[in-house]
Amino acid sequence: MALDKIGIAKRIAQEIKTGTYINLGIGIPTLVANYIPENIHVVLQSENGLLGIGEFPTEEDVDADLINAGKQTVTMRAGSSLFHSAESFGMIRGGHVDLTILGAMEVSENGDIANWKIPGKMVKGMGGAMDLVASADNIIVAMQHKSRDGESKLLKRCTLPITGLKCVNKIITDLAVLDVLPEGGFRLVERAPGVTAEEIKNSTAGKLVIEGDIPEMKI
Amino acid sequence: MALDKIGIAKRIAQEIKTGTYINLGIGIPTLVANYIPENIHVVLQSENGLLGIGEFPTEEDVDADLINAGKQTVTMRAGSSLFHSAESFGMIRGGHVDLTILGAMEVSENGDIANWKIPGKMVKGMGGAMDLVASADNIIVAMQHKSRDGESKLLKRCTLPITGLKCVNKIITDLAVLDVLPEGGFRLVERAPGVTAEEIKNSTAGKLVIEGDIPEMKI
Amino acid sequence: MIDKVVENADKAVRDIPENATLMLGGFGLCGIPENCIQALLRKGVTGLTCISNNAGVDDFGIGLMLKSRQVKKMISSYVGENEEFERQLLSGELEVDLVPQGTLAERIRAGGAGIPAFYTPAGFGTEVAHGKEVREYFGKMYLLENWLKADFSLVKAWKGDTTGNLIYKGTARNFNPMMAAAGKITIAEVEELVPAGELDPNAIHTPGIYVQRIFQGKNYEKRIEQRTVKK
Amino acid sequence: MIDKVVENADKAVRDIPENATLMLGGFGLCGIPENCIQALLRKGVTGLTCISNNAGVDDFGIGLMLKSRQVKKMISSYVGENEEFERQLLSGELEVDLVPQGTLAERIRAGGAGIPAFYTPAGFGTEVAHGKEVREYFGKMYLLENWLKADFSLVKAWKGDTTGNLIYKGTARNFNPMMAAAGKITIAEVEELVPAGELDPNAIHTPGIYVQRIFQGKNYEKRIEQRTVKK
Repeated sequence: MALDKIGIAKRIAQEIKTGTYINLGIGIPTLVANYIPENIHVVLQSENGLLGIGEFPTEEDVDADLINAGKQTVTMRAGSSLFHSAESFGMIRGGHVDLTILGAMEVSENGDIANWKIPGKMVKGMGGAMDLVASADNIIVAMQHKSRDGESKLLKRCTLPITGLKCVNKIITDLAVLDVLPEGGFRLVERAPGVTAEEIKNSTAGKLVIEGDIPEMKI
Repeated sequence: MALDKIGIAKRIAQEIKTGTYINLGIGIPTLVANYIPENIHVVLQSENGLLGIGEFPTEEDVDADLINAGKQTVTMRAGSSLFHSAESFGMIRGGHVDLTILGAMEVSENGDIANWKIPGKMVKGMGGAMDLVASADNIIVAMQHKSRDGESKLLKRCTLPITGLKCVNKIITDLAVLDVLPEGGFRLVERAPGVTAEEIKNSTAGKLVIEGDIPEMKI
Repeated sequence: MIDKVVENADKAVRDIPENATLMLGGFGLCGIPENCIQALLRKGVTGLTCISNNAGVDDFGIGLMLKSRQVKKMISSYVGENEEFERQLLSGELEVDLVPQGTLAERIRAGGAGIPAFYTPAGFGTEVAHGKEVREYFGKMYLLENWLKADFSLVKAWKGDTTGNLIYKGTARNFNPMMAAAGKITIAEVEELVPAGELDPNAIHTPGIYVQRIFQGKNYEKRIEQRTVKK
Repeated sequence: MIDKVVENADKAVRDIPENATLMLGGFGLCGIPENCIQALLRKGVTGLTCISNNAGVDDFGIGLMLKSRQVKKMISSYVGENEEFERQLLSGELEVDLVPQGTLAERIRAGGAGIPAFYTPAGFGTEVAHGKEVREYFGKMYLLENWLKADFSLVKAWKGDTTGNLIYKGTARNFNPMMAAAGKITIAEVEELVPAGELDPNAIHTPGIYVQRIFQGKNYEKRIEQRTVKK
């Protein structure tokens, strides 16, 4: 059965290593924070100028001057630091953030990502997405395997305007975990519980590499 | 009679306008701070990361962590701020410092300055001088009119390695105040007390422009 | 002591002319110069180019200036959450230049720091790269981006002193420090204005050299876009 | 919480190899990583390229590493006040690359911030410009300068916490923050090491993300080059 958003977030949380700095995008990536095990020590970066994002505040602790990149009110953990936007993107561009998790509309088999613009629809802007994808060494995309119209979002080439080239390392969808191969192609790593390799193949428009037995995700 | 160093510093102090931010180089420029009138409010910048240099400290107040660009112990005035070297030179390069006063070995009639290197002698480095002269809109040079060997330091062209091109606006020496003309040449503005225009002419190797009566400095 | 205090927001923005280029601090509605925006609405100056990471919401922040048709062009990274913006953009009344957020922050920082251009990887291979010089360094592709400067920068700080030193609070810092340095005239509004000497020199975020005018702000609404609380 | 504390200077510099490129914070003798320098002397590693604004004095700071012939090359803006330096330079034992101070600071900042190159006016028309690309912006000439990075950065702060957040004191800040960001491995020595959560997040100069190791320094001499007092 395909995972729900929380399932995707839980599976992504398994990718997180202790001692790392992580930028979580808006949507499913933000949910990941809830499923990081207690013994895994990470620091979450918010590109609007905060290292060490904590939980959402209680009603009494709400502070208009303390928000995350999704403009939600947040708190700070012990050991947090605050800084300006140029410093924040210096961190991102300089490769200091170990892992970036973000959503996508499309990913191509060579790791291109499209997630900022749909021609014909109002363009809201790329925000920090282009900086993140151009800078991070380790990018995981969290998304549904197919669009609402049933079209595969894992393509040979992106059809939407590109956010960044050859940058995605791993994709975790409601159906599967896939690595983007350096030579191009999506390598199937895990299947969602009860989802067959065949189903994943039928939902993947780009080149899918299936080698040997593909294990089921353990969530 | 030619001015001594203190005389030069006093004359330079007359150039200082209230409400300005000033970078003072090592040597005579540093002395200028002592002669700024009380009703002239300025902030002195030290390129190692301080705005608002105060007096030298008392013995008890000496703090190894608070020095000026000449590595002398200093104090801070009310309203001071501290910052790192990239911010400091951002200030300088970005044109936020209103006036730079520094020493020179040679100045040419088109405003080039040489003050960092003598071929054949140990090269200590340019420190912040190249950044300062390339960035500041208003540069006053404080120096002796002639070298110890009696050679003019106001030349047609600099003979020593250049620190910056076409950057000096005004020169205040032991003999004279001179403006560097946009079209080239040193315009004599004031004479040191008792020094004749003729003497200044004889001490200036570059083109000297003398128009009308040249007043004596009032110090 | 150099005193930069002006009486209020109206005096601070008095000479902002038609068609000026402004920078306005803030990320979303966090850390925006609320008082200056209100004064600009009262002043009614038009044809403005506004450099700001976002464009406010329909009834707050820069959204109010859009509604009163004072803005000719926005330079931003993300302009969602604003219906009036969308309407003006689609009708051609409003121009918009979308810039990746990190590139925007760095271009503004470069403007204040006298760096006319720099290379950044953001946007390579995308439509942001159109017409820009490209260069490879260490096997990676970069775009050449130019500085941004403004005639007036409007910034909001938590505490400030009479000589213009500023301290921001929380994530309300965001674009404010770079904009303070990149404005020819920088106007700072603060929640608490104190005499020079009361702020710790070691804790100052924006040195006073960047600020030309400062005033004690009032009636801060500090609207929250996404009030999210723990269940 | 990510804990980056190491026991002492020797453990912190344990894996600095021969021929490494190091950055060392400080301006003159102010804000230099005294403990790390002592540990490098004990370790005896040689062939080092040291990026540091200055080169210490004969019997303190980097001067000590010069005396023990551990330094192959210096990248600095000013290297006066050091006779051993002069001797080694003239004899060809030591290489030196002189960089204008603002360019040095910005190149290091660029290294930490992922900016491979930028334009600066400093040095145009001088011997510093030899072999560099030149470009005109708004009627002024600029040189293209590249980033600087280091294998290890050695920085000195006043206070630090166990996750690597740092606060500097006075003008001892200088090059330390940029170097902290530009080192592949950054080692911070601090006068006072405190648990995470004790430093004000709003007052931190170097966020912990830039620091890989931190230790409580000891026996700080903080030598003064020009003790100048009021008469």
